[in-house]
Amino acid sequence: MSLRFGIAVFPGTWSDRDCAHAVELSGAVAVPLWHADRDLKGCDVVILPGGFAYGDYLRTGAIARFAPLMEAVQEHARAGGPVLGICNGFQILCEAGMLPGALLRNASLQFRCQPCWLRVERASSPFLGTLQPGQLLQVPVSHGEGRFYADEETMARLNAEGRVAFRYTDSSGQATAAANPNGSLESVAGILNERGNVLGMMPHPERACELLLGSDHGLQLFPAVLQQLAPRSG
Amino acid sequence: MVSLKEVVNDPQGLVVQEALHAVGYPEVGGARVGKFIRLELEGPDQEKAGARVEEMCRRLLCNGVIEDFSFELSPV
Amino acid sequence: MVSLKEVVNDPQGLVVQEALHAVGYPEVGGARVGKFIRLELEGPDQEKAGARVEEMCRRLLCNGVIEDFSFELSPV
Amino acid sequence: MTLAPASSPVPSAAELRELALTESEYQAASDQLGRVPNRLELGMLGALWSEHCSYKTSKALLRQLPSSGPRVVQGPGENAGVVDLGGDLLCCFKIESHNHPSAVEPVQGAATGVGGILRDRFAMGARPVALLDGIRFGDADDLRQRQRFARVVEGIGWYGNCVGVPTVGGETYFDAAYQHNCLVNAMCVGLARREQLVRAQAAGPGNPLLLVGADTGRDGIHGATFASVQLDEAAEGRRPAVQVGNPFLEKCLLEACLELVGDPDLVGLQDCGAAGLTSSCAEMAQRGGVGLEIAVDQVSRREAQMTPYEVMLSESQERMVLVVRRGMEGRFQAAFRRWGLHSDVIGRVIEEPIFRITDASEVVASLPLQVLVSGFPERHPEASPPDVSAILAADPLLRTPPWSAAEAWLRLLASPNCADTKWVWRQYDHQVGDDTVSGPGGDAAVLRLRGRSDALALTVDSAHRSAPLDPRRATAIAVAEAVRNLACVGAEPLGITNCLNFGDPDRPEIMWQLGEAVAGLADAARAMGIPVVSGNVSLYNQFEGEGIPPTPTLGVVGLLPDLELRLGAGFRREGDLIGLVGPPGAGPDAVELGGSEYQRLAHGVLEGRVPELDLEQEMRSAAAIRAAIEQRLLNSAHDCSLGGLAVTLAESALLGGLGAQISPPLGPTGERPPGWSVAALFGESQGRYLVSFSPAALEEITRLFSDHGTPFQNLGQVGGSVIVVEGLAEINLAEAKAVWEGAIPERQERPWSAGA
Ligand SMILES: Nc1ncnc2c1ncn2[C@@H]1O[C@H](COP(=O)(O)OP(=O)(O)O)[C@@H](O)[C@H]1O
Ligand SMILES: [Mg+2]
Repeated sequence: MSLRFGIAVFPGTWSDRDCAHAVELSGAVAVPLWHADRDLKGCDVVILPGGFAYGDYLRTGAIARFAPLMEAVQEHARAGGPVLGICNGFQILCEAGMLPGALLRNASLQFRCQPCWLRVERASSPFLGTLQPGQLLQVPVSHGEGRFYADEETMARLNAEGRVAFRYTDSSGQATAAANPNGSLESVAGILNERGNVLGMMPHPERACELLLGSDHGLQLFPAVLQQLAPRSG
Repeated sequence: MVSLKEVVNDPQGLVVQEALHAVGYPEVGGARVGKFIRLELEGPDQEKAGARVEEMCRRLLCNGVIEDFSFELSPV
Repeated sequence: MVSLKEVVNDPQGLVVQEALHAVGYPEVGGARVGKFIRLELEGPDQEKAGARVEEMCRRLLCNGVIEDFSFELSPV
Repeated sequence: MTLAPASSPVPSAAELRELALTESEYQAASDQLGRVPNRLELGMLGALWSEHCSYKTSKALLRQLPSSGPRVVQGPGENAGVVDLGGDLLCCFKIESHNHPSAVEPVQGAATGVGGILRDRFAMGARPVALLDGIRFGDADDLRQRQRFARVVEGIGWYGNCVGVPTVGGETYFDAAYQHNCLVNAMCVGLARREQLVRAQAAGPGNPLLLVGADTGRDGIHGATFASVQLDEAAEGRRPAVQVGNPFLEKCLLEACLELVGDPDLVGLQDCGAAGLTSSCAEMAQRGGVGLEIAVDQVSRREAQMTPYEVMLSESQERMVLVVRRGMEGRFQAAFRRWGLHSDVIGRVIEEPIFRITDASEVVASLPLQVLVSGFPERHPEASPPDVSAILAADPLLRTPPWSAAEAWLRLLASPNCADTKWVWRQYDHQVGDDTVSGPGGDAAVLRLRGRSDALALTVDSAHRSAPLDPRRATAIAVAEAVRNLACVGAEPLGITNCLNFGDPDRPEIMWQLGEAVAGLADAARAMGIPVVSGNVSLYNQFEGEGIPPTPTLGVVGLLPDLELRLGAGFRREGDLIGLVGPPGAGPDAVELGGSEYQRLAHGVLEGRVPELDLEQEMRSAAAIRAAIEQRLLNSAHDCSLGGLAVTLAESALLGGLGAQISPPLGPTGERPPGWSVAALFGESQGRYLVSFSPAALEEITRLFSDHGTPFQNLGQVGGSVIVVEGLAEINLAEAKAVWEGAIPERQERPWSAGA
């Protein structure tokens, strides 16, 4: 049986379709999960996709975390189930306390939609299964509030525990200021929770699943989960 | 303090109000969201400072088309 | 009133400061931009209202990782 | 039923002016009604009879436009034009202006412009799949213009980004002539299955009318009339409360409405745009040949104590009206509630073709729809051409060039009109939806169509700068340029939408411009066989007597037969040959500098003959380019537009990151006039493309173009670190890149103190 990826839909979510497309390209089944339902419909993996849930007027992700669906997502994560937050999903995970830190307005004060290079920093997480540390991925960003911030202590822990999943770099793998699209602390593009089953990232891997659209590097995040979970889910 | 004029639609306020209702604060009868700008000013003269801040608000900080402002001075 | 913690970079504040300098207000030594939220509450009890608002701020209106808040109550 | 006429004395001239009604129009309304309209009725008439809603000044002209064709499903008249893409898929598109609101409040004005055009799309049952924008400002070095530009871009980006519709292309232009009247045109393209298409009409007496979305506030009252007067100091006072957009609400409306299309109980759907409830409801009823009764007290308000007048004329954003089958309203309301949307039953369809408004059961307005929607007297203001013969006769070549050719070349690349616009579109989400195969920055955007091998191509283009001298030809040039832009990616045009941005039509020369521009659009569209399926007119772009240059802006949708064959504008391979397709240029010396960007930059004037345009040749050339692409003979194609051959060559080099060397394509027939070299480099002769291809394909390509009756010559080769037009000028690729990429960001990041 194919793996089921649940894709959360909040009012204001817009990359749900793109995520479903990516999931299907990777051979899994995409299942929409409505924000008001406290039900994961038997999904193995949950994706919190990009968008502007509830308009993001107060703070990105601030309101979405109260959605009934999020209770189920938290439970799923507590039980070790994989959760991937992309863009707005990352913001929601931070607001919900499922990941540390916060995402602030881009240092440029402008929305940025552009291709980025990501350097894989750590490889042992269901999502990063087949990726190797140091590997470079070309994946676009598209956000106005993606500047990762955490206090010193938290940042030190993230580094010490190898929980930074990706950093923004240039095409040669150097984490320069010019390659950092939003001014994130230490060029952080994505982080993991302690167990490694919750990944939040600002870039959009679902937009990088076909060469036709510029890059297929993002696709590796979807089958990576498949490989990790396939034996478990039989 | 810069806030949207009363007659102007305030989507942020609407969403905040709805969210507060949703998470259990039915007593909230209205919400409006504005900007709060804190300036540090040098110079001893309170009165002159007030006039200058007023001018800054008019010229730059407040978009008179949709926003009103108010301010307070407090010495540090 | 919700504002970014002092330790958090506030590019918007910097832009405001630079702009104020540029248009002739060199006395501005610093600027920080925050949010100002006005809520209308129903219910007579000032003290209880204070506790509720504090809770709203903690739970929803303010993100403790990056922001601080303060509030005032005034009867209408 | 009687209305209280006592409260309706004949309005003063000032009151009428506020409603943008003339005394004769007031008279016409009274005659048709057989009584004087009351204040509310007058307000409704003023809104619907405004140019913005009625097209009373432009209607007669617009009839000339060819609007039919084998693929046309819906021509002008509905919310948007619709063309058939085959296989049950329809494409709906329209471009609209939001110039006046953007001048008053750039972020919100631009944002709500995008919001409006998006609603137009899903009101038809189509999912919006792409946005494009055409924006124009004054002097790019002026602080206020830079700020306005930044804020308009922010507004367009904010709305589209929040709703999750990609902004895939557009046009950005600066000229001091737009100092007081910025232009903000937004185009939206939607896709629908044929059976999903919803008509914006009311039908079935007794059926309820629902209003869904935002509560109604005092925003934008008189917005339609405001858009139909010129901006001046007096207009400041009449300024309607600015509309603040709520893209989140729009996104919910969009999804909710699209869930409901195809529902057999949905009778009609319409967005509330200009003139709010009044125009959306009246137009729905008129199209359905029925009447409507609205209980204005049933409309949820944002503010207390709103009058029926304010409710009926409010332009609060993010609202939709729909007519559903009687008894089904609860089901529809529940569907909206699921998306967090509030709706009210505000009225019902009635048999008699009357628009009746009640407040607490009392009739407060009652107007025959015939009068309200189409009773306005058409206006035919006098048109007369300005005398431009001396300007046309001036020889631009006689002016002494202020710069060397190489310096001029770099200065052109640094002009924000030719420069890289990445600063703009990196603020737009141009990828959401996962269908943007070629986004902004090329000649036309390319969007894939899921499950099909063909693809959509989209472009926005405006009239040539010489439009004040010859609006007819300048507009036809815009059509030809759009066709070239589509051809460069391999696409054939399917349909045109247009936005006519002009000054005050009561000035004879402006009325002449309007007439000529429409004629030029009609000429070109007819000659090239492209139907004009939708459009919008924005008049009164005028400030203290000064009108903008005539600026018809076109959005053109094309179809690329095979996505795999799509081509880009950048050179691809070192060693490829570079060819010029199309006639080298017109005139005795085959150089045309009149109205060029070079002329604007170097001399700040507009003079000389308008570039020649040969529509027959344009057709042949475009077909030849498409055929060459189809046969996989080309590695790049880019049309020569702003900045002429030299800028086109540099753009292909910069986009590909490869240098190039060509010889000038043309020689003078006799003695070289003084400015010959700049004209050869920067003249904007029409009908030309610069292509690159493998040397092995030369013979076949030469034959192909010859078979298509299209001039073709091999000019040079791709490669190296310089860009050279032999004997005329040479620039360094790296230096060109720095100025071209830096032009807009450098201006926009300039400190405030370096202002005007
Ligand atoms: N305001 C804008 N919004 C989006 N894209 C833009 C904008 N301005 C320019 N562009 C992009 O830059 C490209 C080049 O613009 P332009 O020089 O006008 O092209 P062309 O001469 O081929 O019509 C456009 O095709 C478009 O994709
Ligand atoms: Mg072009």
